[in-house]
Amino acid sequence: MNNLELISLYKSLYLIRHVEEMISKNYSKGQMRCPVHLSIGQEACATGLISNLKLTDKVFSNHRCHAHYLAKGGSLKKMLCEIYGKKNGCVGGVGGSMHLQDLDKGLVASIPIVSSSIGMATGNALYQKRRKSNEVTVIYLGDAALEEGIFFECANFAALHSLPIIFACENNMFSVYTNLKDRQLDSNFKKYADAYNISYKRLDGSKIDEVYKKTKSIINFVRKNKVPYFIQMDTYRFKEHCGPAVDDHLEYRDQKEVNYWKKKCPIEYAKKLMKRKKINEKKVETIQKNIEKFVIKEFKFAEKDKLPSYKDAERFVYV
Amino acid sequence: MNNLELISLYKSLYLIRHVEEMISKNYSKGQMRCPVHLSIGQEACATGLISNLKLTDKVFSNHRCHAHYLAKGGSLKKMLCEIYGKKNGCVGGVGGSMHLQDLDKGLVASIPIVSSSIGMATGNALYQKRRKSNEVTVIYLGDAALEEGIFFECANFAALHSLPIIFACENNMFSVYTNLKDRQLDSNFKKYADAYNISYKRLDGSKIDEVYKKTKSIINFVRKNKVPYFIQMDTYRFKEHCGPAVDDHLEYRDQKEVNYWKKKCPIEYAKKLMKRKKINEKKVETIQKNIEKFVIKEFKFAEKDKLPSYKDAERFVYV
Amino acid sequence: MSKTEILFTDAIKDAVYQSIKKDKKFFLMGEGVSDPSSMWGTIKGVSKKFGKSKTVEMPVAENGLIGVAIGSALNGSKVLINLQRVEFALYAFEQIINNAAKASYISRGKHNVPIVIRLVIGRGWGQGPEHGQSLENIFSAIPGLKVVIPAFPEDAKEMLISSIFDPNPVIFLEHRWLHYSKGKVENKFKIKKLSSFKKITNGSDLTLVANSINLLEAFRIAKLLRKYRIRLDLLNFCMPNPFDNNLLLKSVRKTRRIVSIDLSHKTLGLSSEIISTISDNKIKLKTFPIRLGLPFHPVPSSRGLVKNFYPSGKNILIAIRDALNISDKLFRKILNEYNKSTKKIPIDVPDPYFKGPF
Amino acid sequence: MSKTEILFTDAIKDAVYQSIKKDKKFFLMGEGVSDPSSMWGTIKGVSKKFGKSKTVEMPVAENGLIGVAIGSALNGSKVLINLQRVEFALYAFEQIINNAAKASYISRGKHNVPIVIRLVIGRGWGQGPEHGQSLENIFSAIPGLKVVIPAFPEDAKEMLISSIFDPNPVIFLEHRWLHYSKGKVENKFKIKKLSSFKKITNGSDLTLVANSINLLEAFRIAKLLRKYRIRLDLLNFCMPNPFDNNLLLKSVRKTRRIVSIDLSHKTLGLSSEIISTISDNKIKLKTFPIRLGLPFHPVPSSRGLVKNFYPSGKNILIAIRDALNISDKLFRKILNEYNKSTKKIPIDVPDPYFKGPF
Ligand SMILES: Cc1ncc(C[n+]2csc(CCOP(=O)(O)OP(=O)(O)O)c2C)c(N)n1
Ligand SMILES: Cc1ncc(C[n+]2csc(CCOP(=O)(O)OP(=O)(O)O)c2C)c(N)n1
Ligand SMILES: [Mg+2]
Ligand SMILES: [Mg+2]
Repeated sequence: MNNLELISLYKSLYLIRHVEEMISKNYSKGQMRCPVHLSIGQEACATGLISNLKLTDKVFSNHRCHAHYLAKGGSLKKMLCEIYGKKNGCVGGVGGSMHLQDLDKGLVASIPIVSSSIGMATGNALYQKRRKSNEVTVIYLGDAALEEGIFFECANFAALHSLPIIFACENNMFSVYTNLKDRQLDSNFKKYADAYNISYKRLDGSKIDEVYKKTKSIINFVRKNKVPYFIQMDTYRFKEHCGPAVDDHLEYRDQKEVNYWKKKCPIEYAKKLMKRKKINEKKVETIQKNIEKFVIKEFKFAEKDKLPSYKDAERFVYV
Repeated sequence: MNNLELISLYKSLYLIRHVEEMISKNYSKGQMRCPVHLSIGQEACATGLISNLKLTDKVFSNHRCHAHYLAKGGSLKKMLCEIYGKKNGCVGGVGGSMHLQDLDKGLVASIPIVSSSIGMATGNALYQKRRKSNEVTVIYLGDAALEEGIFFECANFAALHSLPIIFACENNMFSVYTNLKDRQLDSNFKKYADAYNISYKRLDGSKIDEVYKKTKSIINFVRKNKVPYFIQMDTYRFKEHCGPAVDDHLEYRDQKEVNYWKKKCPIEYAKKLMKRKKINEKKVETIQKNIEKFVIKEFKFAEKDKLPSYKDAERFVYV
Repeated sequence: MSKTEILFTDAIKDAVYQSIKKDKKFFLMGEGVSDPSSMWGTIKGVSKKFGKSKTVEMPVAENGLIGVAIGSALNGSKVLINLQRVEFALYAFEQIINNAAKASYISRGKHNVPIVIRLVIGRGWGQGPEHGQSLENIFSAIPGLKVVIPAFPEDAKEMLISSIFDPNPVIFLEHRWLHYSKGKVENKFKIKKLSSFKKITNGSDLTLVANSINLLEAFRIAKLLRKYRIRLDLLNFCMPNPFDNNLLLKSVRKTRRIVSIDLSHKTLGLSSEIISTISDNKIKLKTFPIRLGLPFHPVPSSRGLVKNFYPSGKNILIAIRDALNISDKLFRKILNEYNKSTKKIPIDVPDPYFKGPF
Repeated sequence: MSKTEILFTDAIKDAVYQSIKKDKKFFLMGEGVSDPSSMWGTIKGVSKKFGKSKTVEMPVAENGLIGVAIGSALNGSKVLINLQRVEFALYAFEQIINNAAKASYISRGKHNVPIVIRLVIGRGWGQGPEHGQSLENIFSAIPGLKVVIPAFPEDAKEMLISSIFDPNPVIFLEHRWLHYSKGKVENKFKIKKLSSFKKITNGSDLTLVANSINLLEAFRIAKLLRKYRIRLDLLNFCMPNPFDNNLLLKSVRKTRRIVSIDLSHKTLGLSSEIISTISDNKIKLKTFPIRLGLPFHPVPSSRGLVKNFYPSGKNILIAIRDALNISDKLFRKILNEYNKSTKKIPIDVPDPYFKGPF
């Protein structure tokens, strides 16, 4: 990974972090009137992997989709308009924050029903395989998604038909407030991949360099061999499950654990990497400033954008 | 396994075989007016395991439930009346052959939707565990049942809560006409059990001695330790998937394979065992004759039994 | 327009083969899609002839299966899914309702889901509580799904082709007993606009609404009544979702009398929507609308128990008598002729009349 | 009979705690059943106080979860299941429809399935197409399920207790916005017979049927209209399944006018069954029945898009005007007073009126 690459990764990471912080900050003004599941803490899982994808590769996501959408190059303007429920939202305001999609950029669909997008993603990979295309499909899933039966149905199918799909699992060890311990036997997901003879790799989802380098070769492997792959990225969500705040006062997770992961903050980590690589700090600051300016501009646009007309509500039920 | 045990097992095996043959023979008379999924060829999977259960242990089954029902001591009279759609059927004629149950004998429910009874069985095991009872639950499933997501959902739950449940999988390598090869990666199901750290044993489902002996210790183990267990029994269905006939002329399965398994016929195998143990052949014949007489009697009863009254059709929708 | 008399199953097969020819992106998916039973013969030979290029054999995992079909279809593949019984689709309600039905709406029309889910429904030979439902009212309550229910062999071909080439997800409900019926079917490939109602016989005395197997019975009755100068406007309610009520309202404005027959339970059945639509549109009827359908309990297996379960020809005639105030004398005559014309057959096998040809 | 004014959520909590006390075999099951959010506070402290003896934390696997609940319940355990949104239950339709609804029927009453599935439904704060449905019409179309829909805090307690102690599987639909409402609630534990309708106000001019959040609006309107000597027979349609129409028919025989409001889409909604039942029973109305409900499209997220989506107080008043032929002059007066009495609030937050106390 050269410095240019690192800087480019940092831009993506910082964009995601900053957008999410801004949502968090401004949410209480009551203009983003839909549930939001922030990705703060989990940015490297999105950026590290997705940065290795081609524009034509496809990504599917879940309720926590902001980071995936932005990492894949989705329009920030359209994302914010969507969250604000405005006309220029990426789906015109019908979906809200949990249904982000940007077809031009290959973020095909985000579905807020746990595991629900796995089927669609697998079907997309089937399509790629049947067409003998060179694309790959990435399906992002949380640790809880491994509890829904449809994951296994699709893993079986993907393995049986040898489909070019990457199951990218962000293990933040929680489903809402419920610890992984209360839902699965242990936190090593290799066992699920093994059940279908699917290749598996476990990564530290806080480390952008690790995720980036390792997923680069995985993606090449999948693209070349047309096989499924399971990537477990251990990570942590810094804010509450849904909403703009922090909820650690509810004591559903160990404060030591929280601190441990906060120390591993993916943004700070990336900064350290840049320092080590002697990337000029000024330059980094400029990058951040530019991103901040851009983000403010898009927020302003979204705030001022019109609400969609109620007449559009009845359109597109059928094609 | 002493001779008495072997004879008792043979009685169960022969009863199942003979009943199924009689259904097959008489089906074309058009009086058993419901789909039938015969267990011919798979008898040892039922008898071998279930003979080790206590009356209070519970069995759940699927569409191919005749053998499980009979092995658990279910009333033949009520079973035949049910298949004939008569008043004295085990569920009064509402269910037909795929919904056999005999609560007094611990055959709790048979459900013809693939994998659908797994949830109920797991819940039953949860109940047993919570009550600190000494019972165990057995859920019979076909190889195809391992493709439905609910199997994994329940395996996870059973493992997580350490429930006394035995997943008794009869692998006859087919789902209707579709070969296991076209549905799963391979025929070793250990991988699924491993995914949940569930103990696993693979048995030759044609060999009554093997199934009986091995499942005896497994059942003891489960009863004592309150843990799930996965037993794979390889077996073969001799008749068509659904209906009274043989459908090998359709060439969906290899004739060599058919012949291989027919040679391993569980009834013939049990006979050989008895011979080896010097059990008097006359005695065996007498056993068979008695069973045949009994079966004929019950068939006659079922044929003559009344149809249920249509007025009963609307009862019991609600308790 | 040349037609040939063929079986319902062959009409489906025609539709499948012609669709394969017409569109490279069309393929079949399902449990047993390549097996020798081939869904009552309706997809016979497809797998042998075209192999994996046109058929994808599936594990027994309905929710995953439909999800995979949706994912393929998003890219413009047209996918025909076969499930042997409507109940198996219950595993897949999540994908059908969350994704298939809503993808177009959520994406503002950018996603199309051109899948057809063939589901076998209905009565016969002791199928029982979990193999004999039809659930068309449930599918029809979901915006974004189309629900298509063929009756005649001609419908089967025409409507299946139209469903396959429709960009929306279509639930295609085939009654088990229809597979044995025969009728004249257009030879050529033709895409027709799907609509909720199709006029079967023309008359101004009473509007009779039915679909699937019930339509065949209704048709026999309409023909019988014509002899007695009772003329029914018989409507095939072949696409309950989306529900366009034009033809229905036109008919009822003319006849001002209606009998509507449900395949499913009467409660919250399609007839309830028909009756409500009529009153929404402030159409004054001369007599109260009558609906027929299944009582509110699961489908029992034994033929003893289904005796009064399905609406019979006699039930339909009685409903018509009540709606039209037919005199007892005339009614006895009609019923007599009806009884003579029908063969006494067991309740759990199809009436030979249903075999056609139509 | 002593009552205390409490929150809807506390009424639920009361029901849960009192049921735990009453029946050793009762316990709770669900995703997050022991988490600090505790379903809007409705099961707060249960896990802490009683631990695993009364709560079973579940993986995120709804079909398995409901299956496990059914299996436990077959043995006489009473199980209360919590799902945060009705849509999550779509994964579990297979277990709900195949097993929960049919176990009693198939076993000829030997199996009972005393489970209650609490599902949060309805509008609010941009929930969107997959987090804002209610689906009560779909559950009500399944024989063997009971469907219970509380409106007032008093209902919440009384009906939840009655559901828990009902031997049948109950779908318990809680509108999100009701959680903030307050009302007088009976302190004691009491099991009452669940019935389809509950009379809320007595009147002979028009029958108004509503449930859940719509009932609160209907109640406000009924009270307002009384000032103008328009007296509504207001019915809480609190158990659509099984459907016993006694009280409804009695009311309509008296008023001969009806307006019925659906939580869900109008198409195949509960009102369609109401209207059909009335005509099944040959009740002649003085004016056409009117139904209100959601148009036939998914629930959009943006407040801009839901502007005309939910039936408003004004819509209800207009329907009543039409049914009663209220003069324009009087209607303007009424509407004026209604508008004055209601605060101008954004469409995606609950009207303060809904907070009660009732
Ligand atoms: C089928 C279904 N069940 C439950 C929920 C409620 N829910 C929303 S997000 C969530 C947690 C999912 O956890 P995970 O998959 O690990 O993702 P994370 O939120 O941790 O990123 C749950 C249970 C849902 N959306 N869908
Ligand atoms: C959910 C569901 N899908 C499909 C079917 C149709 N079906 C009935 S039996 C069967 C085969 C099941 O195979 P397996 O579980 O191996 O049992 P076997 O018949 O071989 O004993 C299938 C697919 C069904 N009953 N339920
Ligand atoms: Mg998580
Ligand atoms: Mg099998």
